[in-house]
Amino acid sequence: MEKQIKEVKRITIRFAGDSGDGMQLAGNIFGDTTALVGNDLSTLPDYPSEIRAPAGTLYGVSGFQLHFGSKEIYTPGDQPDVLVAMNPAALKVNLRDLYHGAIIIVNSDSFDQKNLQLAGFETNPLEDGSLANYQVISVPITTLTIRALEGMGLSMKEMTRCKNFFVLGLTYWMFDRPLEPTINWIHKKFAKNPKMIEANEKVLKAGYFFGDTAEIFTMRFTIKPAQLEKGVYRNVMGNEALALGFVAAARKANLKLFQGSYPITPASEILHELSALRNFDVITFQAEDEIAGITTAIGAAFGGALAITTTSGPGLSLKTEAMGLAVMAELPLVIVDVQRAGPSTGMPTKTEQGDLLQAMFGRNGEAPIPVIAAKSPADCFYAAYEASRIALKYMTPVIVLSEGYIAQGSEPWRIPEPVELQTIETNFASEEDKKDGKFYPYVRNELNVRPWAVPGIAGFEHRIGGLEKKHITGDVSSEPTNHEFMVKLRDQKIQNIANDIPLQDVFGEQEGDVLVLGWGGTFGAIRDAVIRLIEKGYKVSHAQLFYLNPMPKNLGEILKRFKRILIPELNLGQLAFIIRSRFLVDVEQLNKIQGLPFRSSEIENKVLKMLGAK
Amino acid sequence: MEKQIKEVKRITIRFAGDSGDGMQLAGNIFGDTTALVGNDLSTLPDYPSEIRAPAGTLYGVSGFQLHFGSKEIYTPGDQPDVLVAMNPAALKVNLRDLYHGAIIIVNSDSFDQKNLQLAGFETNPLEDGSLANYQVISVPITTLTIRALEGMGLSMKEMTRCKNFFVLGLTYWMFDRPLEPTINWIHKKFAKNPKMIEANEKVLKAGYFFGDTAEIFTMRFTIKPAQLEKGVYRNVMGNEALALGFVAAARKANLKLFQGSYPITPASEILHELSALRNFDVITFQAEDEIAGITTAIGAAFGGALAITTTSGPGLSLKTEAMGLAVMAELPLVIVDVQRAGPSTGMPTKTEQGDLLQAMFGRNGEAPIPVIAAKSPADCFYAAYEASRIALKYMTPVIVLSEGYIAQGSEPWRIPEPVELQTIETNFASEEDKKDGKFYPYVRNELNVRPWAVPGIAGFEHRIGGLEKKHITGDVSSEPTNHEFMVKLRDQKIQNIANDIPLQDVFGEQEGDVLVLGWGGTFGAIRDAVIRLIEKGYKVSHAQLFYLNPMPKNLGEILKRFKRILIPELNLGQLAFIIRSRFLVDVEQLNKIQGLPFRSSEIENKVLKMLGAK
Amino acid sequence: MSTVELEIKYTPKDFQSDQDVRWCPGCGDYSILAQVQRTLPLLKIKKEKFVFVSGIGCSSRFPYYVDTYGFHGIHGRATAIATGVKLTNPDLSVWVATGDGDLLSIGGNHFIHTCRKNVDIKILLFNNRIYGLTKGQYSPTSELHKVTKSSPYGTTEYPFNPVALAIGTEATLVARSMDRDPKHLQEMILRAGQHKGTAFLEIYQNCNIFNDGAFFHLTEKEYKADNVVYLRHNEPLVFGKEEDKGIRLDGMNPLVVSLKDGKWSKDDLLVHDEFNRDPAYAAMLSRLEEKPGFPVPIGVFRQIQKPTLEDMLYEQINEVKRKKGEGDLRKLFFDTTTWEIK
Amino acid sequence: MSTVELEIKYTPKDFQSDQDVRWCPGCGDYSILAQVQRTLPLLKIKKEKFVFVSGIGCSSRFPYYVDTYGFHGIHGRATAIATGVKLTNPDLSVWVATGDGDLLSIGGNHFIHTCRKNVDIKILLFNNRIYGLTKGQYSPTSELHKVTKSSPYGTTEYPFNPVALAIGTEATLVARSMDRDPKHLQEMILRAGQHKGTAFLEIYQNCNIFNDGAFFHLTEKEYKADNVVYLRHNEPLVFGKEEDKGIRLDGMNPLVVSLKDGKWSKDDLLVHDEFNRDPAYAAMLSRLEEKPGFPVPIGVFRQIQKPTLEDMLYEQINEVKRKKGEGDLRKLFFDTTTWEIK
Ligand SMILES: Cc1ncc(C[n+]2csc(CCOP(=O)(O)OP(=O)(O)O)c2C)c(N)n1
Ligand SMILES: Cc1ncc(C[n+]2csc(CCOP(=O)(O)OP(=O)(O)O)c2C)c(N)n1
Ligand code: SF4
Ligand code: SF4
Ligand SMILES: [Mg+2]
Ligand SMILES: [Mg+2]
Repeated sequence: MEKQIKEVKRITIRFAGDSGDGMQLAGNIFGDTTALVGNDLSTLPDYPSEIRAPAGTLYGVSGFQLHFGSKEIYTPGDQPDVLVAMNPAALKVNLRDLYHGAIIIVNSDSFDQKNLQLAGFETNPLEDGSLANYQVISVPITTLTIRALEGMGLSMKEMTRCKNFFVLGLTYWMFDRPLEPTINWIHKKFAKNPKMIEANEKVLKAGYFFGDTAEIFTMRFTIKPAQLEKGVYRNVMGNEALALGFVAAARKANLKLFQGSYPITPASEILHELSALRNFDVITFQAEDEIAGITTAIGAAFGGALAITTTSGPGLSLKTEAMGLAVMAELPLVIVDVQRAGPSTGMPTKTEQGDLLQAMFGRNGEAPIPVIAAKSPADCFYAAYEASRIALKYMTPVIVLSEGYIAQGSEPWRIPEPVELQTIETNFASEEDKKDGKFYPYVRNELNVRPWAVPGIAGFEHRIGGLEKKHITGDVSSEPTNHEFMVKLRDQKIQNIANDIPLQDVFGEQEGDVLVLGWGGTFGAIRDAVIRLIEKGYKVSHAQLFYLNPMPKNLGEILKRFKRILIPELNLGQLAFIIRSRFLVDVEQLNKIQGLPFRSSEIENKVLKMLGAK
Repeated sequence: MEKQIKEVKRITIRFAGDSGDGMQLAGNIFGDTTALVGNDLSTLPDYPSEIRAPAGTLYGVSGFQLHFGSKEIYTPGDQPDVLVAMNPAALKVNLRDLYHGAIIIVNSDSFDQKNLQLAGFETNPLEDGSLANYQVISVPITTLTIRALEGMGLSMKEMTRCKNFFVLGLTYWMFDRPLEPTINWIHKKFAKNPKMIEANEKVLKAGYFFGDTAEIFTMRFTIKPAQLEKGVYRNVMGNEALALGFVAAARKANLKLFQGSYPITPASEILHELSALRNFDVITFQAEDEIAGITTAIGAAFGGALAITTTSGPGLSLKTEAMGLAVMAELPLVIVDVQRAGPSTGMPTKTEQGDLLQAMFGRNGEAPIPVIAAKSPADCFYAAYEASRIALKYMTPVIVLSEGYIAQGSEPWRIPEPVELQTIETNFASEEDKKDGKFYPYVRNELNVRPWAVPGIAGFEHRIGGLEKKHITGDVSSEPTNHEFMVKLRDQKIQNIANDIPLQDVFGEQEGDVLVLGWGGTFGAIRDAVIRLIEKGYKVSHAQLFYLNPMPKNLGEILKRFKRILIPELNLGQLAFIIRSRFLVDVEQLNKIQGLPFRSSEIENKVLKMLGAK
Repeated sequence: MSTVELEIKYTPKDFQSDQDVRWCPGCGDYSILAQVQRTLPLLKIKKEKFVFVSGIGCSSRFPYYVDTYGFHGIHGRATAIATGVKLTNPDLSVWVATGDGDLLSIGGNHFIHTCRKNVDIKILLFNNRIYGLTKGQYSPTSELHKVTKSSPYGTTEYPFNPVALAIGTEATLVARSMDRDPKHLQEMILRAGQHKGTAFLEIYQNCNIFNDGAFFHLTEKEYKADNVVYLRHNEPLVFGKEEDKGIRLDGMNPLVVSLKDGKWSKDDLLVHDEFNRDPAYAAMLSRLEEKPGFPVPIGVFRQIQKPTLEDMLYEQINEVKRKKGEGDLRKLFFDTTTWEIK
Repeated sequence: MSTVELEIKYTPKDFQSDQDVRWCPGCGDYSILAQVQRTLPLLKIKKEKFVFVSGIGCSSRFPYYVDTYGFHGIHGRATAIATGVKLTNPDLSVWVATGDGDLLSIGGNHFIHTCRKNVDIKILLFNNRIYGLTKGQYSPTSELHKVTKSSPYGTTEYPFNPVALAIGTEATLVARSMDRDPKHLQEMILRAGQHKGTAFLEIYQNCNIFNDGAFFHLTEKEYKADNVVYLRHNEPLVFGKEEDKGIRLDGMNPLVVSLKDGKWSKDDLLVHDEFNRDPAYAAMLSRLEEKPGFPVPIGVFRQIQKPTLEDMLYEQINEVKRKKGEGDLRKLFFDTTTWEIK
């Protein structure tokens, strides 16, 4: 049977199996190889909150989805074109996401009585005809893996552990990817264990050759390299990009980087990444709780470091009081909230955008804080960097909102040359800040920013704190008019940052029937949908807010140019609430609160419905 | 010289002196006497955040203002008609609040070199003519007090401590109040110390007689009893009224009352009041911090008590995370926030309305909580009671917003008969909640409320927590559609409470040029202003929101009936922000952020300006 | 516990809930769960009178698996939630299941205050010296220099000694056991369950995913006898494969002595007194393991009786009722300076 | 402290800020402030190298009055803020001024973790056994049954023994002094200032407004000698008006003995060893006062040296730099799997 190669523009593949099946690793390696051949891509892992759920159970299924193509890729893909299911549970859990006609590769070895039962199948779906609507490719992956390794003297456990490389080989064949990068990786990874090098390489090739020879494979795909912006690229996960952004900002500002954080899903990786960078003068302090995380960071900011604290929703809640202190003390500080599904503990490993209003308003008293939201894994780098820039230039806490979805997802990042990065200004106290030889900590520059006087420098001794401050002197004051003055001044200082950020850009026509207005991680799904709608001839445009407080100065004007505004959000309508109030425009909402990102089709359909298309 | 008695409708008097001068006591006793003669009244203490500031300093001045009259009194008064200033600092601090022509009674004995200097006077204002615009009555109060006590064998310290009773006597004479109630009070208070009875009574009378005979007094006033609603009245402070409201609710619901609180100004008195009520089955737990305050309360709620936690802004911030838990666990809980000036530690003894948006939105994820705001000291009783009713009936946390201004202020309260109070429903689990003999903690009644199954009862064993719950069973679930369903259900449950609260009432015409829309403690100032505006013929009405979430169902409709909406707030416009978003109406704002309540004249002037009056 | 009923006969199965247990296969938590389920029937308390409260962590999933009342709270707050339950319901048997991160890191403050106040709750600390649920960061009980996800070059922090900390706060029962010594663990759980006052039981627990073998030198046959000394009331502190070593006090100074060379016999050894009221004694025991060559004590370090918070609270309530009478709302409203408007 | 400069000559006045001191007249805080201002010059550290951090409370106003760098934080978080300052600036002399509510109630967790990690900060606990700033509620050090604003019928809580708690966490310097013993207080402040590591100094402080006389049995002439025993290194524990009483150890058991009746002499008494590394020794001392008839120890309970958190942290930083070279941003960005699009 001849194997035809079909050229396609984009493919979504999902690897799924037991937590122990190594699907996360397979997905990551597939992603690296795919990036190397020049496709654009986007990835998303999805794993259970249990560390190691018992084998074969539904809740123990771990998945990794990749979307790659020869055009720009904005999301990890709505629905998989190809599902790899290593056991019945993986099939069961993922089947509902497949469209009819999708390809399913199953490890037939695992479809035994016990696993079928654990997955809740009454009959074997491989045999009972229930999968008739799909193209099922049933491969005895375990058997073939073991066969490939026979005679090497490996234990059964060691052998079966290699089966994710069989899957990799098979899918490399299917999507026409080279084996070399992975073989190199294996050699590096297992440098100390030649036996594992041999085994994994053997199995990888076995998978590839199986595709090439087995009768069952009739389909093979090729995806041309994408036309991306010129440059050197790497794959980054959102949390990794945040870490890189902060280190870059600290280096550019010539400061130590201090991170005071308490581990929490899905933000912990920022701590892991930064704790490895001691030679960058990075001080990571794993605090006893989130309050110590932020208050040690505030101490570090007082002490002259670029100070950050990173967390997720429940942790942000705990930092509330101390954020107010940072506002009053006017110290630079970046607070990262990698949002997860709430309220309360909620669904820790699931994504959501539920913390926007908290970021905006969740503090006692009038305590304005700039808010920035990253729109994709690679954008996290710029969110961290820009937040640091604003914090340092304006002596203010800044909140960065990320989301579980982009924190754990990855995409190619065009690596900037460090020298290209925007300079970062600090406002260290100098002799010019003194009046008659005396230093007052609340004098201000033309941007209303107070000077940063770091302990250790003679002549600048001063005291700050959380009580209301007297203008200029910084003395404690409960003078009525001073308080009003200071409340307004702090507010104005933040609002004025609008003069220092880019205007909002609009993708598509600058006016039209519908503006889809988003923020944060919904970027990809919206962009995909809007591209398709434009292609279909609709007058639909897209604006994605990176700056949520203050907002770009031209936003109100943009909103006026569209007949209707649609705000899709992974919450009950938090940005919509703000936009309505700020601009007194009626907006339409599309809300999804399922712990999952939007599918672009959901947005596309909503717009079509608005426009009366059937 | 003949002493005329002038009848007036209302008078504002402010007692001011050093912390040690006993002005708070004098003010309180004056208030009690004034209430007894049937005037309506409103009081407001104002003291420094220092416990005992050094004598004679500006920041050590302590004041107590009373507004009383023969008509309904809504505020402690804009500006004093009469100022009692016990020392130069008290004069200095309070002078700016006086209008020209106001009466100033000073203790001339204290205007010595040292005190003048401490107060920052370069020359003696009693002599330099700077007080020419006021009616100054200079009385050597200390000397006269000592003279009254001569021969009793008291120490100098004991004698001078009595001088606040001289002030009381003098002002009683001036405003035609009887001495008996105070004499009775003295007898009760000092029952164990007959010498002090004699001394204070002597001095009180000396003050009174001094007024009667001294040449300097030409003015005397009388204020007729007010026509208040029939009933038995007492004076209450806001915090006291909250405590009474909670005890009443617990008794009516037949529950233990559990308070988990950490002391904080200006909320501590709720803890003090309740800790004295052990015989009402009140368990007060002074927690190690605010987090323990709310989490012990959550445990108590799980355990079947009416559970409350009381705090002020910084403490509310710390409770944020646990509030989310109460939302997810759907347990009854009342959270009281007595707002003070923020952000951060801010100005602890000063009032503000800065926490509304935090109360509404300050939690991770979608975590809706009903919010109620008390409008006056006596209204605090109903706020506590109604919050408890809602919490218990709907199995939800409820936030009560009070303000330093009303917490420490007092007014007459028409005491309800306990039997008249609305009944309070609880939703204890019963056999009917079981399905096939099994109890599921997240089954719901027709109001979407889950049953309250208290530990100790056989057959209702169950587990709850902060992870997303499966509908009905309450099992942990991260099923996407279940999550969306539950988020919406929790939201809807709270929104539906709008069916169970009174419609919003409007004072004045039901339509017109301006609706002044307020919330919380601005009630009195707005009402006063609106009454005056109506008297002047303007089409101005007043609505004061007691229910902030959900809002009364007819609010949108009311807003439409007025040409313009003015929202006065002691913040930068937090209710205005919500109203704009909810109803898409443009509102005008009047914001004051000085740690002080509104003066009714400020509101009146703003409306006049809006209406183009000069 | 006023509700002890002698007629109740439960089996471990009565305390198994209908939820799938979701720990990693091989996790030490399974043993702790099993020992608790085996021990609860021995307490002769009605099962609806038990409440298990937890925070967040692998260990904090515990309440789901015990078929009684349960509350899976938020991270670090289990002891506070439990305190609220107990104060309003003094007749319940309230237990806390918690991890080394949950109790000692974020929950440290509530922990020390609970012990101080002697609230009658039983705290089971699942100490695996790692953050399990968040996938392997170090905890406040992780050894200095330990390499973990958040300490790739090793930690720079000294760990807590949880038993020493508990003694510093005067917890009234302080004990230690191990997941891999089921008998002893049952005994300790029983002691905790029977104690009136704050009972603190540290349980060494193996996290086979992120910190496998952390306690194998104490739990595994080859090493156990030489590294562990069992504390038993009125018995001398003897240890070693052949019961050949003991601990002697020289003044205040504990010494390890050999019982083999004839110089010292069991009669010379320190005899354990669980009920020694002086916390300094238990403090000394808690520090033994920090001395080179000393074994780790397992067992009850101290148990004393003193009124609990709820004892004193309800006594006060009753006292006030005796003096002032049962609270009367009408009186509370009206018994003050009032006036009437007619 | 790497910045000790021998040439500096400050006077107390150099450490007085321009702010009016706003404590109540007669408050014990004045003495503590004066002793600190008198002692700082002796440390020979440049004044700009001092940082005073506090939380909220009367005592926490302290930083305003000392003319150095200061941070008046939020309630309970002073030790955490101070840790952040110290870790980023290991050459600063970082002090915490805090109250019994601030440090031990809301701030308890940061306190025990700071001690555990041996962060080099000096904690001055102003223990007045009451909440001063919020006007008189009981604190975690208030005596059982104390009547206060929030305990009208008396508390039902046992207090913390702050010294015992600090020893339970292994703070490396633990000491106690009193506002009304200025000489001794200066000595203790100096010791704290010279110590490298977490120094915990409990200072009994009279709040003459809400808890007047709480320590008069220790501070006032008539009672002091019989109720206080000064701990001095290498000296026997003697006390009493006529130096007529002493403390003896019987095994582990401390006893008060009379030196008058000839049975015991100073040579029989416990000789204090500040530098005893075994925390069990200091734990024993910290519990003396709880025994009937025993005096309250004042002085240094223990002082040991071990690497501080910032020592180890910067050592690690330098180590990693040695191994991997000074961090290079470009390398960090590009040294991984990359591909180029042309
Ligand atoms: C407020 C908050 N902060 C952080 C977390 C993340 N978190 C969950 S469990 C945990 C620590 C778990 O360690 P431990 O208590 O030792 O339990 P184990 O999993 O080891 O049994 C952390 C940091 C959280 N859920 N909530
Ligand atoms: C988050 C928060 N909770 C509560 C308070 C109120 N508060 C301020 S100081 C204090 C306690 C003061 O006692 P202590 O620390 O002993 O200091 P002292 O005034 O006695 O010196 C409290 C409860 C606050 N400011 N912030
Ligand atoms: S991660 Fe560790 S502690 Fe958690 S369930 Fe798995 S083995 Fe147990
Ligand atoms: S209240 Fe007490 S502690 Fe506070 S300043 Fe006054 S005397 Fe000192
Ligand atoms: Mg653990
Ligand atoms: Mg105190």
